Amino acid sequence: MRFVFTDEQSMFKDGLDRLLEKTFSIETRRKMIESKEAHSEQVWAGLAELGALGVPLSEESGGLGGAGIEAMIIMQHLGKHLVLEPYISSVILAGGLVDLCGSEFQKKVLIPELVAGEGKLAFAHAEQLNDEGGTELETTATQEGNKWILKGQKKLVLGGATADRFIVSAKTREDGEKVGVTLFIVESLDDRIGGKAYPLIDGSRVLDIQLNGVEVGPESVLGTIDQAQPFIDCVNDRATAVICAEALGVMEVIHEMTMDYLRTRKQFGSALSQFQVLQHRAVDMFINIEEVRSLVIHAAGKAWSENSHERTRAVSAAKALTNRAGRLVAQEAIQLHGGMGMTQELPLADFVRRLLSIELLFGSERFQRRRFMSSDEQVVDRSVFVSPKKRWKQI
Amino acid sequence: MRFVFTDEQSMFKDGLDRLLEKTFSIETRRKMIESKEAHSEQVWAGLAELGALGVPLSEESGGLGGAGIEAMIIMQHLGKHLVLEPYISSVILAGGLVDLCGSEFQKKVLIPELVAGEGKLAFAHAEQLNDEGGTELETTATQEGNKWILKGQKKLVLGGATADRFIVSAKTREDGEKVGVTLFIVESLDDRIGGKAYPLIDGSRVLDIQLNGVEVGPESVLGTIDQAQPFIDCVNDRATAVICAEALGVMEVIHEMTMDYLRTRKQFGSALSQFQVLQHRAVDMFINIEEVRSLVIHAAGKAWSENSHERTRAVSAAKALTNRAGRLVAQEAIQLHGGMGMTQELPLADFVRRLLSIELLFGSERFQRRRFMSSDEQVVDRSVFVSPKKRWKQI
Amino acid sequence: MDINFSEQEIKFSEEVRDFVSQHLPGDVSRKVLEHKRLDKDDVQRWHVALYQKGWIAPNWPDRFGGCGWNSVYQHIFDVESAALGAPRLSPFGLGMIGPVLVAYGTETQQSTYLPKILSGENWWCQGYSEPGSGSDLASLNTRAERKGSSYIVNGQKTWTTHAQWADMIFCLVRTSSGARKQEGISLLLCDMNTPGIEVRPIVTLDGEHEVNEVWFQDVEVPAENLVGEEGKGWSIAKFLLSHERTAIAGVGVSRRELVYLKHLATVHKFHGKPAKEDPVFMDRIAELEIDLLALEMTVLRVASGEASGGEPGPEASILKIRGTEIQQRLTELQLEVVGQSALPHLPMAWGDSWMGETPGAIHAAPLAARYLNHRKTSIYGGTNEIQRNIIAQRVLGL
Amino acid sequence: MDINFSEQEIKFSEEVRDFVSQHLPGDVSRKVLEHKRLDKDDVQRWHVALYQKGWIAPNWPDRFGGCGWNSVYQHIFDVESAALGAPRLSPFGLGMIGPVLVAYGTETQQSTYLPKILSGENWWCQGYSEPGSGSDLASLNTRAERKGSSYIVNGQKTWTTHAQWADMIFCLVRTSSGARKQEGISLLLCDMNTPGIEVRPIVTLDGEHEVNEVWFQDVEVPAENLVGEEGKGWSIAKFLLSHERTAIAGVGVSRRELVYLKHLATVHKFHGKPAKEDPVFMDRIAELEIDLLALEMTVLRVASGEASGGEPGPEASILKIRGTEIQQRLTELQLEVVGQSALPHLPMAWGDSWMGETPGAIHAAPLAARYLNHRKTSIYGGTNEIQRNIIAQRVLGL
Repeated sequence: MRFVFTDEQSMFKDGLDRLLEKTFSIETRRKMIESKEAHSEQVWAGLAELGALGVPLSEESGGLGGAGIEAMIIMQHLGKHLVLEPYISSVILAGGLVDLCGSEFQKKVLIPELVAGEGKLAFAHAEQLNDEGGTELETTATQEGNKWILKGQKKLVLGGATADRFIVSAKTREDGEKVGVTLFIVESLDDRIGGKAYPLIDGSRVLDIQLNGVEVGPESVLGTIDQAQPFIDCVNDRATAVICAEALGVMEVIHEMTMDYLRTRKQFGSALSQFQVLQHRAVDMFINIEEVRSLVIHAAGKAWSENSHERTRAVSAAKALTNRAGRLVAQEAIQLHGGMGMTQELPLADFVRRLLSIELLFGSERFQRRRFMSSDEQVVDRSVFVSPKKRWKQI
Repeated sequence: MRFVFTDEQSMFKDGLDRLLEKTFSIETRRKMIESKEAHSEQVWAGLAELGALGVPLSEESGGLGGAGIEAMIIMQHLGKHLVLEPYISSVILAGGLVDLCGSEFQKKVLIPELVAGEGKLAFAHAEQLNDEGGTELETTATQEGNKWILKGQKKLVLGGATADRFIVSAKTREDGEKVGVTLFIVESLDDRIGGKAYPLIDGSRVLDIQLNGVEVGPESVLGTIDQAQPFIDCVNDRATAVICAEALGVMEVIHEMTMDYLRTRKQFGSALSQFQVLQHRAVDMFINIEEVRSLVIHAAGKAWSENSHERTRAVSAAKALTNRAGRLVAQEAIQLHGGMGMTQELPLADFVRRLLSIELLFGSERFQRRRFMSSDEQVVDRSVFVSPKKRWKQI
Repeated sequence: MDINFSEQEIKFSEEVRDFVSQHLPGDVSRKVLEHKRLDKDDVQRWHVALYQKGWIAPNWPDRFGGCGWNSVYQHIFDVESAALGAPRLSPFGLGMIGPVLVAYGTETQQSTYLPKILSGENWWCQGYSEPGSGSDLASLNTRAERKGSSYIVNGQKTWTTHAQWADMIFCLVRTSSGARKQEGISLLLCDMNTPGIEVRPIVTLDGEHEVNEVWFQDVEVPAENLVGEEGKGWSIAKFLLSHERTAIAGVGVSRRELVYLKHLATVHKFHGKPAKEDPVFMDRIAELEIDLLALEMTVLRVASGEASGGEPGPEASILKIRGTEIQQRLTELQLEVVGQSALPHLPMAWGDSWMGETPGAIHAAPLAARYLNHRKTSIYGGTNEIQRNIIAQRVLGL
Repeated sequence: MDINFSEQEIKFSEEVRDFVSQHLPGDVSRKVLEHKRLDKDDVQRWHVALYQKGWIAPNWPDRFGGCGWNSVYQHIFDVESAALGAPRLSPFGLGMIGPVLVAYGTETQQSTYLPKILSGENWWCQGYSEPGSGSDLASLNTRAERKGSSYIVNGQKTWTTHAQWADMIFCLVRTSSGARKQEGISLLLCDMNTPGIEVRPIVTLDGEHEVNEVWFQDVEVPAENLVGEEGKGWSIAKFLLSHERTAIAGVGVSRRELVYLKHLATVHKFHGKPAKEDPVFMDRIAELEIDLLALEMTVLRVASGEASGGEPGPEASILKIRGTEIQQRLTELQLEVVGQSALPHLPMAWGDSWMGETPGAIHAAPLAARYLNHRKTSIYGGTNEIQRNIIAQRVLGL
């Protein structure tokens, strides 16, 4: 166990900071949101140049062979600067699936483009927005000759509006309880895809797509037929871990803004920072952020692990805590800003809205706690610490 | 709706205050706890003289025809003075059962004695301490000729150590899901009862009893055979409502002690009451107590109601809130007293321990919230307020 | 003491239900129930209906056109009308300056303004907060200088709700610089059409326009528009703020939103089953419902003390704190139950004319904005921290 | 950065488990796991076993007989030994005055006291708080006057944990009345057998005797027992308090108690089913477990910064706050799961020799007392309010 960044990691952090400070600001962001692309090609190219787009992909696939900690560093910085880039969708989700399941040929085609910032991917998976934890997939892929026909609709495709290709999940078998899920690579230009882009509450752009009998060849199948679910779970966990890192970056900025406001704003003849009640509220924000930092590091360290129970446990813990802490931090920041905290004018508003999006994405606090608890039984005995369960049994 | 006490109620309050101030104090209490009886005959006699022992019993049975509000007043005062008297067990639970189910003859024998303070009753019902919400009764009563034989054990019989008679619940029928429960009047002097008295964490004394084939005659059956459950639920609800009133009295004293301490104790050159964080904590205690007061009044007003759903809903709401608030009030009181709050020497300790007992008696917060929610469906449409459910259905 | 409704009270609640069902315009009710955007006319139509019925000013004395309802009747009206989707009326005339004029106004002021408040002809807004004076309201800087028979007002007010709809504004202004900052504050009534007044919108967190800055540049206000004595405005301001706090508990609306929350829990699912079957979620709803019941009983207790004893005491601060906390928790739980469905940002979908589809459920569209908007409740009307200070000092004597 | 245990670390954890399994006396372990009362000898036997193994002082330097473990090793030892029921060692010698003497002591003081702390020959207690000086520790009044080669100590200390077991006490005393109250405070070491010292028990909320008052009447302390310079005791006191806070997180014990809580949830029932099948209860356990995981990672983060940078910073206050909150929540949930079974007050049942029956489950008997006892954790070692002040001032710069 080590809690210090390597020199390489530290240099990478500095590079990110320099890039984002130079190319991005809250004003840029507000302009971007109104633009057609809703993200910045300049920042994306900069990230490519830094190697950030290949960092968490394996070297065999053409990535840089980093893992969760590196992805965490990137996302925390994207969070601090409130960048709009589709890093999670393109690199972590879709890129991760190609990395995990792709054939040599598929990797050779897709990864270098992705890493170079020249081709964006997105993962089209979600269908049911009204059932958290519901797993039913209604999109189907049926085989006709050596072709597959995809029918269904996908919602809230992150990064979908600017993606060049989608990885689409579809049901390919259904025997009673058991469902076989397969992944397909689909060109976004295919005219049998009906797409509708719209903004989320933080301004980032997503896409709903309609697959009206899209036909793809056998070379579009990503990974083994019927066997995609564990890989989907894996990249979802990774994405969940790193979106917590993004939230951490967002919270750090919110906290800093709030401390500045407390020090500056005067009421009753004193700076707000002199009121003990407000001090303690600021402290509770700080403690919450430090706890999130701890579990973000923990989740990042486990999210690329092959032990899926350990991974799930760490990721669910991090997301449950991030959601709770994020809500507290946002609410207290607004409250401590008083009326000013309610205005759209302050950059605080943009950070608060992004934090709320993150809360609603990738599982609620309640959902993640339940998932944490159900992964618990399996993982306890694998940990380095042996539980004293046997002793209690005697009582 | 009226929220003002009647003149009669106000006079009664004053009488209680005078009695308890004259006859009881924390020193008395501490001595009593060590004594064999663990309660004060003088206080009991005083309560009888004031009429308090008959107040919440119907006039037909020989009581004074009061109801929940009067019982609330009494218990709130017993709480304020931390009196040990078995009011709930003797008057509300056992007395209530006789009032609700007794024959003319049984009432004539038992109620006047009870009201005069000359005969104490207790209700022996609980068996499973390790299963909250578990309803299984293992005590059985079997008929032999015109006699009933009682076998089983009862735990945590409130007021049991000083009771002259027990009302004992027993299973008299069991057809699959349906269980018939019957109540029996049993003399405490019966030598086939094995009793073991012990103190609760607040010092009050309870009794475990063992019924080793106790034989009683047909005149001992209280109410209709197999039909006791609704009446048991009823007196349990009443007891729950009034123990919340006791908790209210306890909390009021705790809050007052804490305010005194904050005003007196100095640190860093100022009274503790000058620190804004401590002020706001004191305010939160106060708000919690006011909320408890509101729901105690509400529960008291509904606990004698014949509508069992309305009754359950009001009582469960009060107990759930009382438990949550009680814990907050006790914890904050200790914390605001600092080290002194940890000593057994301060009377605060006695109040805190009683509040903890009350929390553990008659249902936890979680249990009561669940009960509240399940009574919810039935009660909504009977309320004076019509819900706009039908409108939502159109959405 | 009797916590059950009397027969008359039950009859009254039926009367209210009947009236609301018949006279509340259906489109307004639907907007309210579905959390859509209301415009001035929506509120106005309901205002006029109540005015015609004589139910417009529950807590004004009879002789000024009030209903003379006691606090229980007021509560019944609040709950029943809210349940059926009645919009909140603008509080600034009926709930704030009206009672102030009843208590402190000259006869001319009363006869000039009160009837127009009742009829809805005049809408008011409130000129209290300033950029530099939020919680520390008494530090306000807007100045009014007496010049002949007028005051000349210069300065800036902020967070002025619905200034864009208002005909009149009541303003706290500084008429002299006394030793204590509370001294020298006066209350002025001012026509929003007076030259020199400029209203600038403030867009809030949720992207909506509800509050404004109001700028005063050499605005001439007739001296007869001074309420009470010059320099004695602070005690009037406090009278008004404590009135505001009682209304702010919002029990009727919260009860409606709780029912809506439960409805959402039948429509939305967790793990393939309706959310209402999720014990963890239902435990949280139960806790909220119990807290709301406690608030409701506290409102009735405080209000009944008020009826018997005069103006509401600092206990009303409890209602402000808990009322707004409950309102906020309701928005949180509504957001939780719809989850991802609330992510799409489609402000057009909560306008009335929207006929399109939404990626999530249509009723989910306004819930994130609603959550963000309701963060204001613990800030406005005196922050909840200020309320705790008030209780600490004036109730607990700390 | 790597959050996985290395092979050496895994090997070390196995080594700890083996050692504890073999050398921790079974009766001691059982008492700890079942929350029974420990006496001095119970702790002493474990102390000696660790001493003989050379594992008694994890964070002392090698040359004074410490183990030289880094923070990860210390953490592994903490968690593994606590899980198997190792009692907490007395912290006053090993964790407090020991490190102080290492940093500030004279060679004679080091050679006189440190070996006896290691061996367990000397037990220490802490003379910090006074009746008038709780959170405001620097306002202490116990006076030490220099008289020849001695100090004469008069005054009273309080909340002195296990003074009844101690051979020595380290005391903050006032040696002069400076302008600032922090000035003129000195640290003295004092033999508990010195004439004039009287220990009076304080019985706590839970009915137990753990803390004491210690009275000093003309107690003569040799001048060589002064630690550091006269009048410079305050900075030593702060050094010591921040050490105390790191240990106070108590992750090992909390992990053990969490496992116990889950065990209780299989034995006790709600509504006829094991409590572990109650989703509401399990949601609360999950929340606690996640918070504990966060605390554990924070301990490791802070401790590893400490190892690389020197003494723990004010961030250690986070560990005090969250560590004690978690300890308290564990006692609450344990109490909740056993419910009514915890009502009987049977202090004899948590002594070791108890063979009788209890009305509830026997393991439930100590849980109410335990809950009450643990209220102390947010008070001692600097109240959690003081810790928040520290963070506000020293970390956030407010």
